[in-house]
Amino acid sequence: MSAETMSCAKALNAAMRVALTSDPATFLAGEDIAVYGGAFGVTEGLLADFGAERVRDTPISEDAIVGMAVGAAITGMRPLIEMQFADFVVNAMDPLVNQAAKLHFMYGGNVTVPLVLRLPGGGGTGAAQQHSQSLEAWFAHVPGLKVVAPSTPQDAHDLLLAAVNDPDPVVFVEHKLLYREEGPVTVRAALADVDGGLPGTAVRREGADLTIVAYSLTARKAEEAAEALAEDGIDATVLDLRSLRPLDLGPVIDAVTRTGRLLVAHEAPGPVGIGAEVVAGVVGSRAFDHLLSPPVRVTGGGTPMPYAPALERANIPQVEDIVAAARRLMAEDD
Amino acid sequence: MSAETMSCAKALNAAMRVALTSDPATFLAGEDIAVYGGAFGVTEGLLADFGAERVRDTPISEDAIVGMAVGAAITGMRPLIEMQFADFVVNAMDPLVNQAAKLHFMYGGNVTVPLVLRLPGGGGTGAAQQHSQSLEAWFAHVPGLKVVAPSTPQDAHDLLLAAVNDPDPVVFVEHKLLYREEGPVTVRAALADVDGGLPGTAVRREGADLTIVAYSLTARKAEEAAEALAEDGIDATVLDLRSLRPLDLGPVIDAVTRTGRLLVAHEAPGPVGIGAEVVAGVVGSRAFDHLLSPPVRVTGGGTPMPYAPALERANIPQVEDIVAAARRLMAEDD
Amino acid sequence: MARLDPKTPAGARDALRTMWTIRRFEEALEDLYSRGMLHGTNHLSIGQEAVAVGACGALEDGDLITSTHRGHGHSIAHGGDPMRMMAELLGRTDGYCRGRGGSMHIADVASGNLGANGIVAGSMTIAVGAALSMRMQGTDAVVVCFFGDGAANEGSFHEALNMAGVWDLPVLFLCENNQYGMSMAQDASTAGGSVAARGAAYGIEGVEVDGNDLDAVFTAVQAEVARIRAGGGPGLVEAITYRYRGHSKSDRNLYRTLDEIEEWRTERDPVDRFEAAAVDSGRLTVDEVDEVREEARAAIRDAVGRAVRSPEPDVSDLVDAAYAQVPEHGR
Amino acid sequence: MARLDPKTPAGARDALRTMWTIRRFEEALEDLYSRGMLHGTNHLSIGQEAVAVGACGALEDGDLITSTHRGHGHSIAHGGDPMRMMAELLGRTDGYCRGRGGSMHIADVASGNLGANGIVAGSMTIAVGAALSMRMQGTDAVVVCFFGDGAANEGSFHEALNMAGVWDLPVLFLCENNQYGMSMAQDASTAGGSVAARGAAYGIEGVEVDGNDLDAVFTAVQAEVARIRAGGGPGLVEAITYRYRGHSKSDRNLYRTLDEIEEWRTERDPVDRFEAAAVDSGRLTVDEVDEVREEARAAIRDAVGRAVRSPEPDVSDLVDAAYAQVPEHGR
Ligand SMILES: Cc1ncc(C[n+]2csc(CCOP(=O)(O)OP(=O)(O)O)c2C)c(N)n1
Ligand SMILES: Cc1ncc(C[n+]2csc(CCOP(=O)(O)OP(=O)(O)O)c2C)c(N)n1
Ligand SMILES: [Mg+2]
Ligand SMILES: [Mg+2]
Repeated sequence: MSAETMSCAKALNAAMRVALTSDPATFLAGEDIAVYGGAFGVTEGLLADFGAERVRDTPISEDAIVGMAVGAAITGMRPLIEMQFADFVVNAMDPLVNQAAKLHFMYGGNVTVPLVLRLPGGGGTGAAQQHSQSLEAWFAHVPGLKVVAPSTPQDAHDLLLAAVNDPDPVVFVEHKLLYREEGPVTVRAALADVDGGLPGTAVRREGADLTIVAYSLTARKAEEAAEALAEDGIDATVLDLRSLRPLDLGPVIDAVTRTGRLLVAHEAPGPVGIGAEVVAGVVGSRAFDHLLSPPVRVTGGGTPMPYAPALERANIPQVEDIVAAARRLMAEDD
Repeated sequence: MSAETMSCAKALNAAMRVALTSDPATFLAGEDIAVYGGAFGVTEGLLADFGAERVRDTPISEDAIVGMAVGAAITGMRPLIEMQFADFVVNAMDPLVNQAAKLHFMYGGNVTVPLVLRLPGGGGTGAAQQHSQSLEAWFAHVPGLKVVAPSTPQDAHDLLLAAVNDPDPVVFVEHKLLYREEGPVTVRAALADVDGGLPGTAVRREGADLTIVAYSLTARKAEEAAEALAEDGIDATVLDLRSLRPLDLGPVIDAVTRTGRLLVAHEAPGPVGIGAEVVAGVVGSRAFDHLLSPPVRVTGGGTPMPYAPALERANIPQVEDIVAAARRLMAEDD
Repeated sequence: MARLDPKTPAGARDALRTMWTIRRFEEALEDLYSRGMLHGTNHLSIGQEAVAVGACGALEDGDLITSTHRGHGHSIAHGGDPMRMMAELLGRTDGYCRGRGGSMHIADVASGNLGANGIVAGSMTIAVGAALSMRMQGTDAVVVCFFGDGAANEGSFHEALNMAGVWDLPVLFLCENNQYGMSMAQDASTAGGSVAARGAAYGIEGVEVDGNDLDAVFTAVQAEVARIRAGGGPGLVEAITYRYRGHSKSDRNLYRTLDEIEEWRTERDPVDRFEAAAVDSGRLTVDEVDEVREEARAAIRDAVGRAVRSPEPDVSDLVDAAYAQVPEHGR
Repeated sequence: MARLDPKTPAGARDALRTMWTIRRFEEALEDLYSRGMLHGTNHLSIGQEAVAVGACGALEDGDLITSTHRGHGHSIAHGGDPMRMMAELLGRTDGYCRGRGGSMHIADVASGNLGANGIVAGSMTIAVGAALSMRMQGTDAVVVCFFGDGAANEGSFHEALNMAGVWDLPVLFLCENNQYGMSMAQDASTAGGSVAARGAAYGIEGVEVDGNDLDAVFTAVQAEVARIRAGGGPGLVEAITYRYRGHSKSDRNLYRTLDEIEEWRTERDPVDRFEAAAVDSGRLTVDEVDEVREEARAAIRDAVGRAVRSPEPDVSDLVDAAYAQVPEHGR
């Protein structure tokens, strides 16, 4: 199939359509996903085409939504769940962390828990403290969970299908500001067309001077930052992690070995975030001997997400923050 | 007052007694803490001395327990909550993360949320996947929460009093295997006797060859490991973090600057754990230029905590694991 | 004594003015939003004014409320200053939260508004703690906990009512049943159908009331609050009402008919009904009603005018702001 | 057709044998524990046998159960192999979970035991999902969800019953009310007092039954399961019973009197009662009763004998074991 231009929201929608069409064990559930089409319109039109049994509006009961998905997953279904905002997953941590993540191991390998939990997160929409969080670091810390975070429409599409195919519980991190971002997408014909397992780190740009690592919306910002840096004659490699657990560090280590400099950026808070893991993983590797200067993190979340636009903006890493940090990093060993 | 020998459990109990005696705004609540004396006996005897109004048995309702504490804290009380096992905090993530952590900032600085949440965690008791977790990394990731993790009876006592004094919500990490560990404790006479704020990193041992950083039970193991290493002529500095958020990295950076080698150990899973933050913080500091070899992490949690004793042991860093990793680290640049 | 008594002319005037103030406040927001001056989203309570005003009017000084994402009406009815609320929505330093919180987080703890909350049912357990706190401190204050019909399906609802029940706490759970969650009709989301009837599960006798009848809300809440204040244990009131606007800004009303909305607006509007009742019963004259309307309009015009002149916060405001006290080693 | 019919001699024999098997299994655990051969903790169901056996006996092949931390009885009653259970408790490779899960996590999904659960109320929402799954797959299976009286105060209880209610799912929530949580008396923890009565909040007619009367449990569950299988929507049964042993190993019984325990043991023991009833009604002779007891004792002796010879797992067992499939880049 040839590529068409579509938004991330549409690419996700198309992936759900593929899943629902090609596997009768799949179904969708979540708050306001059916009649309303989802708080961000991602599931629009699916009720009409697949019916209320497979596209299920739920009560406002996050614990039951995810617990229900666990029960369905261990008995032969493949639930695809939308948490209306990532922030509400706090109400479903037991089924996610104590159940979904553990059952395969805990029950001796005798069950699988093939569920996908979509988490629309991130700030920049003026929704403030309780509707703007990026909580992926928690899930990447939990053995038994997989965590992915696409940044392009094609990846959104393919990773969602790969996640549905996966026998393990997958936390699918979405950034609300990506939904309207457009790009070329080749829509897959069937679930089976995406069968390579969950993909790892993607190289978005190759450059000799420094390595910028990011994921989700911030990966797009990193690409923009690299363009700006190129105008200054600074040539950056940009890597998009895509999978946060397992973390595909190989390409990061390769790139840092070449460039000698590492900058990791994400919107989630810095302390004990994905950036810490990337830095620790890289300096604990053979890349250690090639490092020219201390790895740098550019992160958000110094405070809970503020409402006022100027404060909110300051609490989220922007393109210029990445550019400035990269410049400082380059200057350090001049 | 002079020191007496007591266990961590008793030192915590004594701290609660001090708090209840010296501040009428304090009260305790939790599952089976009153009549039963707590699943681990930490609150034993307090019901008899302070009565059922201030030492409250609760229904099995973790969400309401912590939410109740938030409501009490913002209206003038200082609740001291026991989560029966750290693992059950998954049911209270909304009041803890979306409410307690955020209210001070979110409501414009006009309220404080002085609550303490005690989390008995960790493995080694044969309690398996759902009763053995070390979840502190999550909380250290959340702006608005403070996280402390004592390893000695005196620290258990003093940190709990400091936590009660603190105007912010404090997650108080306890390791179940520490409860019976004994040490000298000077019992404070009143809350006001611990008024320096939450303390930071403690130096447990000074050595020139490498720096071992740990916290909670693993800090005790690190000390033992250092003794074993000393017999080999390897002289380790051992640092006990005590506070995980804010993280007191100054002493770690100083030590690594001197020793050139860093090993971080904890029982929680490695990926996106406290160890990652320590490594990333150190390599991002002036210590970078003094590093002789790649920092190393020794962690647990490769799988959910297994039940069978041999498997459980293998999933938790033991003294000999720290020793072996330290030896490898020393050998690396020989 | 209750803050207002709508059965008296003065009380009726206060109640009507407050209802109009809420409506004008929400309309002003719509206007600002359409002019691109508001960011984020907000949840308007137009159509539900009688619940907030009737309930808060039945409270006494020292009583507390907890509120929801749809909380502007609660805040105003509890005595909040529309200028400071508007400043908050505009993200200005004079806002109740210094512009940090926005629509879903307006709080004024000092005056007993423990806060709006962006988490559905998120304030229900907080209300329980506040009630315990009031009792432990020896006050006879009552906490009114507003929540929506959708919130009644959250686990927090259950744990909150149970804990309040076993501890006999002075808290009134007040459900604003506006028939829908975000899009889900209450009867599709709520097994058993009735929120008030759920009280029985906790030994609480639930009370259902016409939430568009201010006098009825006032009377029901006043009776419950008196019972609770006297040590009778927690209460549960379900006020049946309706929201005219979409759930939030992105709503296309796919889940209900325009006829349904129209019927509620024309047949059961709480402001219209109270005006008619007040005039019918001789509490207010038609002229007084017109006056009150004008007062509310002027008050909101004035509030907006002052709010837009409030300064924007500076990013330096964020330094150490997540904590009340940062230890030396944390700086 | 139900798996056993205790009203027939053969069914009575089966039921009694299973009750004794459970009791002997638990006693064997106490013995192993006191000899230092068991690590961790465990929660014994001695005194509650009639609930597990009566309820599981009323099920048909293909029906599912979810269980709790106090789940040995459920597992045996649902057809679990005591040898594999014992091997699990000993942490051996022949255990149901290969020694990874231990007492609180015995599961045999293939045979319809979706698992014990260390989280109070943790399996309630899982049961809802399994029921949905069964319906979507076109089976007429029913899921029985065991839970304790203490679990009825968790938010998960509420969300599970509500969701099952609005979706009309084939799940029977079966409360084993043994009067206490870990130490908290049910009436001190549970506002309203009755779990069965909470069904009304979800449009479910709760049924209370004497949980120490096997015939009564069987009859009540059989009726509910039949109603549910026919599409009647979820059910709720509260079986009143009692645990003789401490909550777990560390319990000093501070929250109840020895007299109370003694009274239940001597006056209302479910095994004694069923033996008497079976003999009285002519279903079993006294000799048969003795035989059955001996069969159970022998079965457990044999199970323990084989379980202790099962190999211990090797730590290599942990490699990649958290996942069913590890991507190349994750190795
Ligand atoms: C825990 C949680 N789940 C979901 C949401 C998203 N959400 C916000 S309001 C709302 C509907 C709430 O319905 P109801 O309680 O009836 O209040 P109403 O909006 O009708 O006033 C939803 C689903 C949320 N904010 N928090
Ligand atoms: C979420 C959670 N909270 C608390 C516990 C600790 N705990 C284990 S069993 C138990 C008592 C449960 O009481 P009940 O549901 O009546 O079951 P019973 O033990 O009486 O069989 C408690 C508090 C837990 N395992 N999970
Ligand atoms: Mg509503
Ligand atoms: Mg019980």
